Amino acid sequence: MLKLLFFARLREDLNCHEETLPLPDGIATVGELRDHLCQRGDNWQKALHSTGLFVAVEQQVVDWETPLSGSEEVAFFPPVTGG
Amino acid sequence: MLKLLFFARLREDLNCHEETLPLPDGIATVGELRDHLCQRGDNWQKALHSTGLFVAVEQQVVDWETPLSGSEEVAFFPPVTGG
Amino acid sequence: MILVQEQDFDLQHEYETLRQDGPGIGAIVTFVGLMRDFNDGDNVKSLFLEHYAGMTEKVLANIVNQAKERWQLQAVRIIHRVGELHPSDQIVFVGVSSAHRGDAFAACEFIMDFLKTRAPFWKREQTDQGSRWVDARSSDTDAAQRWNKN
Amino acid sequence: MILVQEQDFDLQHEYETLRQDGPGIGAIVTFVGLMRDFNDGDNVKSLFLEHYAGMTEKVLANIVNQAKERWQLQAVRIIHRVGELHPSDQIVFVGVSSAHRGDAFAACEFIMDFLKTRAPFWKREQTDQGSRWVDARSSDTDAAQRWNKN
Repeated sequence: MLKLLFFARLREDLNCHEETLPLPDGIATVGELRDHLCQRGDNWQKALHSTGLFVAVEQQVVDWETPLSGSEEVAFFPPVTGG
Repeated sequence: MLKLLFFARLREDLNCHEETLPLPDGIATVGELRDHLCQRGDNWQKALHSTGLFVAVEQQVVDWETPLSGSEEVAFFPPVTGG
Repeated sequence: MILVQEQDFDLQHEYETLRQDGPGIGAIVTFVGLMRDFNDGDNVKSLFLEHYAGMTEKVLANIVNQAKERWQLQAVRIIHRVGELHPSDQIVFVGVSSAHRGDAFAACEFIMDFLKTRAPFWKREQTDQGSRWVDARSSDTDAAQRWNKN
Repeated sequence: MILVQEQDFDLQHEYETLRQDGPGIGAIVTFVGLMRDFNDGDNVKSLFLEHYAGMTEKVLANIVNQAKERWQLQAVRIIHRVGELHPSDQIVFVGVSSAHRGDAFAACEFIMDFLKTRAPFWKREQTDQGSRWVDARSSDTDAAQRWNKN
């Protein structure tokens, strides 16, 4: 199972902090996972294409080409603003 | 009267921290004062030509062309090493 | 030492711990980030700091390792608070000890610049106009990118 | 606030004073210089710090004014000790508060770099080989000259 996490503005816009999901058929990369999630509706489409969106796999920021095997922790979040 | 001050290694090499001196005849600049003091002996000649020597008039670092009127505080000291 | 915590911290305690490392230390630089009472022209009454537990600590450890590869450092301590904060509250501490002041200054600023742009913290602020997520600043991105030039 | 004094200082007290300036402060950077137990390959047992009373304070005030012209600063505090010191003793404190961290970091380092090369302090150290005046370092001159480039 994939563990999906959403933080900050994304968490609010999607009304979802965490969910688990089996790797959908035909999805092999982080970018394809994003496209798949965007089909859930306009708020998903908008949130997952927001400016400066980050995606982390296993708590490490990666690019959209990164492959998924189906048992990772995948987090989506906006630009960070700590400090 | 001029008030002359010597610090750190200079103070030790000249065995002098402070002295007062009327402006000698024919001395119009800080550089000329240095040349005048160097006539006092080899230790003065050596100390007042040591590497990186600073001279301050009225507690402000100046160059050797700076004019003297005869009532200033003139300090000679080696490169600083605080902090 | 890296801590992410709700409770406040004590500069003196962090400083004394850094100083105890011994008489080879010549310089200790500390940074404390404090909550300001204004942002983007509005009064800010409170701040809520969210973070990605687990990843935060990994990112900070990675930044510290990069700093230690780049400069000669004795020790580094980082504390970042999360949860609800109010104006003048301490938010973040970074302390660096080194034999040399140049290394301590550079490493401390480097760590803050990368913390600001890489560590997964997010601020939501409560202003007179309501609640809003704080936007990332391009000046922070620029500050972090400076370090690539050398 | 600029102090040249024999007695030790307390980082926490200096920090709290800087912090009291109000909720517009976003960043406080502090530097403490400590006495190391080695220099140029020799063990150093003690240090005597001589200075040019009167001129020292003027030079430091001038450095602070230059920093305030160059960066947006809230407050600056400097303490430099004189007299006899021992390994691990605190020698110098510089603390800077600002709305912005970049300004606080730059000003604090600028002040230290110019203090090192302009303020009339001299160190005499007692080593196992006897007593000697500490030589100025070209690395300090280089550090100060960097600031002319910008």
